[in-house]
Amino acid sequence: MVQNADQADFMQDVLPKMRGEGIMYVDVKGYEGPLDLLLDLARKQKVDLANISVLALAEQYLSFIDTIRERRIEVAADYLVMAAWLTYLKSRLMVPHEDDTDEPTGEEMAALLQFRLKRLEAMRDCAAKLMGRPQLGREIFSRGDPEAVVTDRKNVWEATYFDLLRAYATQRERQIPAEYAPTQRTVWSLQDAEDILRRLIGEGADWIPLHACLSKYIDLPEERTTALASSFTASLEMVRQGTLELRQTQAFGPLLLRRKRGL
Amino acid sequence: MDQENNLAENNEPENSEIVRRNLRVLEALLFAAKEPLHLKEAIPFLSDGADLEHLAERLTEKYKHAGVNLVKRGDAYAFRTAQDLGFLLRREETERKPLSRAALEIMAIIAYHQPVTRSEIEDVRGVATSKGTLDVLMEAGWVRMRGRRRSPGRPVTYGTTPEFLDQFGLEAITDLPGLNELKGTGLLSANLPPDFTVPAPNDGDLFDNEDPLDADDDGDDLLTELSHDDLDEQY
Amino acid sequence: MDQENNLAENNEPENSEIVRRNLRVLEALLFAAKEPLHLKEAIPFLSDGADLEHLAERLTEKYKHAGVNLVKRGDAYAFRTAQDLGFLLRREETERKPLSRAALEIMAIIAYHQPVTRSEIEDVRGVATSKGTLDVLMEAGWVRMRGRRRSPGRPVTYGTTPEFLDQFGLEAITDLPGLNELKGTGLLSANLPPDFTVPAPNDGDLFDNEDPLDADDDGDDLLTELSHDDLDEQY
Repeated sequence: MVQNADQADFMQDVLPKMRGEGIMYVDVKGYEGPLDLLLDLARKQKVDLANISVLALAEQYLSFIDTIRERRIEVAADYLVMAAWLTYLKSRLMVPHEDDTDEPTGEEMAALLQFRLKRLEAMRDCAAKLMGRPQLGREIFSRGDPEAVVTDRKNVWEATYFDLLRAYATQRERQIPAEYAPTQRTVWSLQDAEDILRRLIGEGADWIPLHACLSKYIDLPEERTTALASSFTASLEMVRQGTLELRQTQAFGPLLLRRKRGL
Repeated sequence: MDQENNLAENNEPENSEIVRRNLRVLEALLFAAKEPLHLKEAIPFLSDGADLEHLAERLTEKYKHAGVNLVKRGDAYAFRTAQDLGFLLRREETERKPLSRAALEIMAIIAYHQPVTRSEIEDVRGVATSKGTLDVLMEAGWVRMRGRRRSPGRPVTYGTTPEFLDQFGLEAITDLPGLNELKGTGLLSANLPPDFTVPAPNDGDLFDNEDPLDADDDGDDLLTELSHDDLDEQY
Repeated sequence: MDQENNLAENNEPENSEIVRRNLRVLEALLFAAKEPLHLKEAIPFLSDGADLEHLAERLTEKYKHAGVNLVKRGDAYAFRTAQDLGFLLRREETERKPLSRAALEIMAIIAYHQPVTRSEIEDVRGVATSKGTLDVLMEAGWVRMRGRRRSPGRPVTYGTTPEFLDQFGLEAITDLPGLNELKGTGLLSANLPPDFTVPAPNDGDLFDNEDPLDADDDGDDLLTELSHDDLDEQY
């Protein structure tokens, strides 16, 4: 394993953070994935990324992964995938290139890795340049007390002439004191009705229509209903007692009554 | 400009690099400030011994004819849109809304019974009248305060406006239908007590028992601070 | 200045009452606002056929050496304190949490590579991008979802916002620092070898291979219910 001094320092930097009981993952604090780790390793070579030794870089990465695995630290899958890829890259770089395969050559693979490292580094530089610019709210300021646009809401009220008149009429009517006098109704009690019926049919033996015999007792038309209802009920009671006979010859026809014969 | 300023100017020519820089800094501070800026707040940003008042005067002068002016608010300064351009910051939105039932009822009563006081409106309606509803009607331009009744508490009398006639297509307030017409259209039922009347509306001159409103009378109750019991005792 | 402007000037002398009023109106509108103003928003307040660009140029010139400058931000203009006073006025940000390293990187990648999908961002960084980090950037108002790429899975494309330009003091996205050098190196292309056409960041209209987002598209992956294996099989 190639381990230069820089990398040894680097291990010293990183590993203490990773020590601990049992297993832990290396999505190492401070490292944003395998590419980030590679970039950091590459920087330790202290050369321009264009002139970097990809082979050396791959070996450094692999030895780093091996070291932490020896310490029983489980490595996150991303890092292992990269390790596998770098192992393959190493083999391609060391084995002479065969023309007839479709596989990328080791040099192409190395160039791709370099490209990705350069691109990541470039983006980091860009981020730094952006953040280094004078920023709004830090060095450059907008109007501190902007003058807001005031919206005057104007209501246009709508009402029709009819609405107006109806509103007037309805509420005036609402305020008319309602004169409520409960109508005093004469109610014939059943006993009254029975007494009256007895007197009506008297001793006669002829059929008498019920409404006809009532009419002479009833002065007010409003009383007719209650008189009829009470006397009808009374008549049924008298039939039950066996003192009266009832007869109706057709539906809605006059109700006829007479004293029960033989009494 | 007082002597001190003149002195300062003599020492520091009007357009020296330092004065110009001070002006720019003050300009930026005033612009970025969240509220009017007290000049002394600018001191840490300006050259030592900068003449604050003089700088403010120069900036005020600079913006005098611009779309924004530097104005003094108490002891502090702020940029504000020039007064004649205030309309730029105002938008008008009109919204059509049907008048509420309460508002319609109150307006109808005012129309028929004018000049009418708030408590008389309440007598007819049987419920309290919110000031807000009257305000809506006045805002709509249909109802106005006519005067004050010459009676205890001197209550405001309300009446309708010429805009009211316009809105409802009336030539004169007397065109409002009377009792028989209301009955005729079925708006009032036929079975009304014999003493039921509909007044003849009048939106003209003040009545004998009305006083004109003072120019500064905003229609508030004059005796709001007195309870009703107090009123009863007093009169 | 182009011919049209010259014509306009001939018709309307530089300092005519009308032009001066237009300048004041635009000045007031720009000054009152906190956010950059699109010139067309001023049209209702200017004279008919006012030459917006020319007015903006005149105002820019007027404030060139002042403590506040008129700056262009994309399609809009805003007054901002002069950049050279920044070191003096510098305030440490208190409201905004500093962005994480990951967020910074992602923001830069989006800015320089836009329109860019999440998996392209991941390709550059070599590590998965948490939705949370993108959310932070969108919440800050600097990054937006632009559309969906017309490719398998229809991934969301990300880009920067007008607020991004304002935040970092850029007139246009093409003013990103170091952009020209990057273009030369081919590092803005997604893949090696660099294409012959050097891509340039674009924060404007959708590309041919981008579809607009539906109004209710919340940017979720369309195929989240499928595992990656499924995807591999499918495509």
